[in-house]
Amino acid sequence: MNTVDEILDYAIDQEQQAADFYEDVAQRAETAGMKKILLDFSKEEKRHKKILIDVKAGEHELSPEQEVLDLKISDYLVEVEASDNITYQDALIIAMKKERAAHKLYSDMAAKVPESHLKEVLEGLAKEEAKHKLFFETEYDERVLMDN
Amino acid sequence: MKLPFGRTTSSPISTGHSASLDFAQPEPVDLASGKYVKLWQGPQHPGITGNMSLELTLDGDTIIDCKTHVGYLHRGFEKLMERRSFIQNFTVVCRIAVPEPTFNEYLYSHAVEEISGIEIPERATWLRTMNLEMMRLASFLMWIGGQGGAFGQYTVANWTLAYRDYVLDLFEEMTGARIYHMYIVPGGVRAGLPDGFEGRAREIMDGAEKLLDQIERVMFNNTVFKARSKGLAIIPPEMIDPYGIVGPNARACGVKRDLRKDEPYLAYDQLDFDIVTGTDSDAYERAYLRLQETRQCISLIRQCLDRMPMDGAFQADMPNVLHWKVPAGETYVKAECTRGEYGYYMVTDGSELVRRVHVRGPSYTHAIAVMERLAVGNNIADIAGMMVSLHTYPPEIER
Amino acid sequence: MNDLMERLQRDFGVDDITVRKPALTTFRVKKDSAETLIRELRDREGYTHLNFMTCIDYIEDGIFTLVYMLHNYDKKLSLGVHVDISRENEDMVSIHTLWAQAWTYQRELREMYGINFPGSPRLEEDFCLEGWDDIPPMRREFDTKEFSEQRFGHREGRHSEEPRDHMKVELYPNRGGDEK
Amino acid sequence: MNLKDLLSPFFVWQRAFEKPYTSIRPTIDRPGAPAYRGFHINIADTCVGCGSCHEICQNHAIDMVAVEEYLGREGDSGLRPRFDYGRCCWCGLCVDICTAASLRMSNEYAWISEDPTVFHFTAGVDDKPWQDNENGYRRAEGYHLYPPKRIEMEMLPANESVSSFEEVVKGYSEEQAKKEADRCVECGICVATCPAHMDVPDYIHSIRDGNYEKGLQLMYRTNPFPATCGRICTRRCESVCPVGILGEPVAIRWLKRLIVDQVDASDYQRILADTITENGKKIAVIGAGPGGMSAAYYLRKKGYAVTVFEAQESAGGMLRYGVPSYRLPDNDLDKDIDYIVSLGVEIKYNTAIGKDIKFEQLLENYDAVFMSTGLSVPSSMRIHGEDHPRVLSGLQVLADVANGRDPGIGKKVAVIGGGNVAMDAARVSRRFDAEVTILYRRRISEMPADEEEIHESQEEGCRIVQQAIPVEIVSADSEQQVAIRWGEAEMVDDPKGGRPRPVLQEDRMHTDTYDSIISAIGQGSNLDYISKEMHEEFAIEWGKFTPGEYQHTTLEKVFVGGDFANSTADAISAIEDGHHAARGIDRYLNPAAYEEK
Amino acid sequence: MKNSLNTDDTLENSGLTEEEQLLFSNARPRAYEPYPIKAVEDFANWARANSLWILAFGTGCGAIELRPLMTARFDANRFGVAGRPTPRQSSVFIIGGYASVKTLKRIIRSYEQMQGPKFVICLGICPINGGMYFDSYNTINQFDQYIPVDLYATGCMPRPEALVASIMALQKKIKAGECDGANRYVENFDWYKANQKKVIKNWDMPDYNW
Repeated sequence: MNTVDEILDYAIDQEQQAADFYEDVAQRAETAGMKKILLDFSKEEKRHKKILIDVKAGEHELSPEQEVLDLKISDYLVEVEASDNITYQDALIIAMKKERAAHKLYSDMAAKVPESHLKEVLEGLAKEEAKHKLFFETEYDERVLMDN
Repeated sequence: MKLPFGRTTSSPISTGHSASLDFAQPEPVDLASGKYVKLWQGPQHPGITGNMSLELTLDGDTIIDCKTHVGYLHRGFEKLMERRSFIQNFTVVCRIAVPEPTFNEYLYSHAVEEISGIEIPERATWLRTMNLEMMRLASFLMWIGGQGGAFGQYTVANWTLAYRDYVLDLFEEMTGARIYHMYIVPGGVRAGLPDGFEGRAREIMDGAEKLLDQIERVMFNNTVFKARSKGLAIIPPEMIDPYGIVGPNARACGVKRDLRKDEPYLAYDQLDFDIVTGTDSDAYERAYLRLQETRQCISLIRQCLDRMPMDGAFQADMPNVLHWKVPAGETYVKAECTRGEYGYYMVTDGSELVRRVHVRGPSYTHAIAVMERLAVGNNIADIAGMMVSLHTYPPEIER
Repeated sequence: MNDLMERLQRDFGVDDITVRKPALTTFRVKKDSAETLIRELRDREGYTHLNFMTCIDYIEDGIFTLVYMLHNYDKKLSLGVHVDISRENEDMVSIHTLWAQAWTYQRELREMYGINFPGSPRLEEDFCLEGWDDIPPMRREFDTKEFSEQRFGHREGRHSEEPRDHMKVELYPNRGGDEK
Repeated sequence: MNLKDLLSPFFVWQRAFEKPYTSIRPTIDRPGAPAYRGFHINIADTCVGCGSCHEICQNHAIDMVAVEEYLGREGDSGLRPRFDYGRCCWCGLCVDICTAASLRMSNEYAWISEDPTVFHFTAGVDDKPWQDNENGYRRAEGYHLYPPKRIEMEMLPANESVSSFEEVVKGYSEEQAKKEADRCVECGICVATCPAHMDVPDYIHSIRDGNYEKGLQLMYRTNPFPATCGRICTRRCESVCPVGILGEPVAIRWLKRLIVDQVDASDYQRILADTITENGKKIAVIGAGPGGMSAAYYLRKKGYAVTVFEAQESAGGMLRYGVPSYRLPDNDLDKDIDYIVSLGVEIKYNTAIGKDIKFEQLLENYDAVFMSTGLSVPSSMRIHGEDHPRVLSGLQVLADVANGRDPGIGKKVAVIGGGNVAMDAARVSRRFDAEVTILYRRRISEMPADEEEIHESQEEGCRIVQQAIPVEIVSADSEQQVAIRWGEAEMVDDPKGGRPRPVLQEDRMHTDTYDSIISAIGQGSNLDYISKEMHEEFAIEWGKFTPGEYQHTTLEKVFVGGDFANSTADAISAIEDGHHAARGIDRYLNPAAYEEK
Repeated sequence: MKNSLNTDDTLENSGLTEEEQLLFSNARPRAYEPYPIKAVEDFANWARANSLWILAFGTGCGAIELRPLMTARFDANRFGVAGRPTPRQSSVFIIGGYASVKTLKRIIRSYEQMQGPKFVICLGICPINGGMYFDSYNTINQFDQYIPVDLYATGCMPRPEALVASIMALQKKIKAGECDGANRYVENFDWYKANQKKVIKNWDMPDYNW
């Protein structure tokens, strides 16, 4: 991956994979309510993908400088599996963890690449993922950690 | 012929009432004879204090019969109060007597407090006392102007009415309104004194004292005033009780009665003052007595300012006034207003509304029975001055 | 005070003696002996001052309670003399020969309550009202608000909502206590 | 006549040299005094439209009129005072009584017009020149037209309360209650806020009259759990009570309790006089908690034969198994439930749907089904080591205590969470003589638990550690103990709104050892009794039902309510859900009766 | 001698006895007609505005603030305002607040006796919508039902400053030639009379006094 477009293509592909993953779990989910949530997640990923496509087309800009709040909720939670009778809490944990992993991936890559323009794109992507993570973490904070 | 009260006249008279109070109907005056004139004075007449009218029968310019008619200001307060809650009434009562609303506020509040057993804080008693004395001062100032004006001395009226306005300024500062203060509320008063009030009040008291000295010189030492007021409308001591005469009108003939001393209320027992009395209750004596009482007011206000606690509660613990039920009871409370005994009779039945309030104003007798009696035999030119000298105020008659 | 009350009880059969406060005692006396008692209090007991006289309408009991408030300047005591009379066209003995202001009070009571005091001067003359064509206004059954609305009317353009009802209508029309 | 008297009047000339009285430009130079009672000013945003000004105005000069922009604000009637200056006498009583202190007066006093119909305005809404006037009358400090302070409630002292399960709150005496009831301004804003829309001002009025029977009747119109709610209600009503804006809100909950305490259970039948005319239709209710029993009561009153299915051995649901008896004694809960049962509601105990009876069977056998099974599954923290045997769930501890079992918590306990369950677990632990530490991710002020609960738990010696995020459970040296690793948190404002969010500070970590850790971070629903196929039929989101109007689900015969169907998850909301579902069921089964309306 | 205008357009004076009817005119009031030349009328209005003579009839509480108004502090004389004891000399009638039925009768008499052009200022709340005494059996609630009103100054009581302001407003209105109260009275005479007679039950005066 040596060009900006390549990196973006990779990222777009990653989002698509995530969306596919949620759709797959949704297919298997036992309850209708759960299905709906997972499909919502999938939609959210598709939205992310759309943003990246826009970036690639030059209609949208990544903003690597912006500060994104890190609630660090996902950092200390256990890994859970996407089983058929997955709970809401676990679905959120999976989502948070996924975004966290993506964020970490892009951050690591940005640290490694020497070219500044690529670094900038990767950092931008990392921030983007951090935003997604924040979205799910906020959701977790609101819905699961109600009394905590 | 010499009339029992008043001056000599040559005309035959038929008096409304004789001294024995048996009301034999007087001989009807033969108006058709053309010797006598029937004349209505008021309600639209500048010589009438407040709105009332005098139905005068004249022989030449001498009054041979006088009938009073009141009711032009009747608003049915006692009825209105029966359908308002206890807190609402305190805003209504002050309208009964425009020159002295505060006495109504105080007496109404006091009656309610007495029946419901509310003790007001000390600071409130002092604030009330001062408020009442300021009211007395304002009212007397207006009265002096009125008395002067009734005898043609408009200069005095211009002085006192304008100066009264300075006292009203004090009221405005203290209570938030010029005329209808609505300051004394059941349970205490509505606020303490504003900043710097004391200094301004003392300043105005000093000015008032000076003004009264000037008035004494230009009005009470004035030949014309003396000539017109001395010997006018004499109230002999034996009339006092049968006619229920109170206040300065009674004190001017030497009857030493003043509720502030006789049955002290509020902080009056802690104030230093003497009952002012006169010797011969004619218009001049009464006016002079009121002048002295005005001076006394100033002294009392100063004493209040000296001794009043400046902080602490000014309102007792009150129940929620929105549904305040006063226990069943009955009381009669009274206070010495500028005209004498002002009283509130209150009967409650334990509900949220008062059962009956009766307002007793001194003008009830001064302006009707006394007036009708004293007018007879006097010159029509003196009738205005005489009315003012009795200090009548119609709204407290008809309410 | 007690002596006087005992005597009044004995001679006039007064009852319902209540000490309202140290300076005020009220009691009830029969209509027939009222005038004599008041005269006696004035002439022999020093109750020379008539503070006022008035009336309370106890519509629920069908009576008017007349109140004569007498004051003794020397003892600084007041006596509230209550006299019950029927609300229906009953006469009351006039005391206009005792105090000069009494007839004015009686004239007022005549106008405001419709009580008759035979012999009292100028009783039928208008006092406060003029051309009054309704029941005497101070009677409890007279509704002054309704009268005012009918005769004098009010300016239009007023409308008020009760907070509670308004909120029910606007916010939860189908909920709340709808049973019964 | 003497010469002196003749000359004396000439003294007036002296005055010619004095300052004249005349004010040169009276309309400009003389504003009203600083505290003048001039034209009204209302801070419409602060005003809550309680209507006390309207109530106290003896001239009927104040109308309460609807102002669109304020409708639906929390604790706001949406009305604002409109003044008629053809009536107002500027007494200022409206200012004095104003519960929100939004109303005051300016020192402006001149309004002249040739048209008598213009003297109306809605203060603070209509534009008037004096709206920004800084002067004018305000209520003086220390002057009140209603008592601002609440009558103090007698409580068991903390050192006594921790040693027993005796009820902590003693309840008002009749005299105290009358005084407290007197503070109510009868605005009725609480009625709208109360989820059940109880007739609060009316039953408070009945206390003032000493007519408790009427009070009870009024309460049962909207709430068949008055004894319970009189003790443990979350009392949203008090949070909007206008009296509480400047002082303390009326103690609505304690007043409700007084009415119930004054009436003996044996008199309920006579007082409430609920006559039932059977209508031959059968309703199944799942769950005998407040929602289910409320539905059962109102359905029974309408003549339905109601059968309640309860998995536990007693009725009451979370009220019995989640609320400790020092807050809600069993016999008070039973007072409410027994009356409902006495009307002929049948409760099948120890009957779990899905296990003992199939859900589909109910659908077949009954005309309608009301489900209210609440939130019974404790949320898991999902941190490492959570499956340690010394980690307990708050709900389980409370249920054990309610059932008379020893919860086995040890002597040093950490409670995780800041909700009512956490507080209850903590206070129960104190009663088992444990030393209690509460770890909460946010600040005390943000705890969802009842303020009084928090306060009382502190009184009773629970230590609250705020901004503490649990990170990991680790084994301790002894098997009887467990350690928790937690980190301090900083509160960070969420730019998108919502409450501030705690962020873990990794450089400030701590590890503490306890005998047990009680986790009480929230609960979820258990919908296992509904088959997977049936799930498709319902609209369920995040484990909660989103019922339609009248608590109707997408399934024709099924109505839902209670914690798993609302966002507030408290008893009073469940009670209203049950009541509302009863209305809905009646409309569904008996549509003819509603057609005309 | 019955000094009537024996046309259909006369007043009945039915409140008067036969004998009294002879003493009073039964003519209807006539409207004021402005001078045909506008400049003259403007000049007349200017003169009227600067010589407002108030009828000294304190009909209610408002009278209390008329005294400060007329004396040294507020000195209304500088506005050309003076108090007159008789309606015949007055051009301004200040209604001082509430009007009891008994006073209303006198107000009507006094007002009708005033020479035109005449102006009415209502003080306070009571003439607007009943005010403090909205439920009283003896006070009227809307003054403009009985007498045409040119200006209202709200307040209870309006301060002397508000009175000065209303006098200034009246002057402005007069100068603009907009004070047509007296003419409205003439034009709607029967309506006003009917309203007056609705509340004044012992109508024993002529239908129009002048």
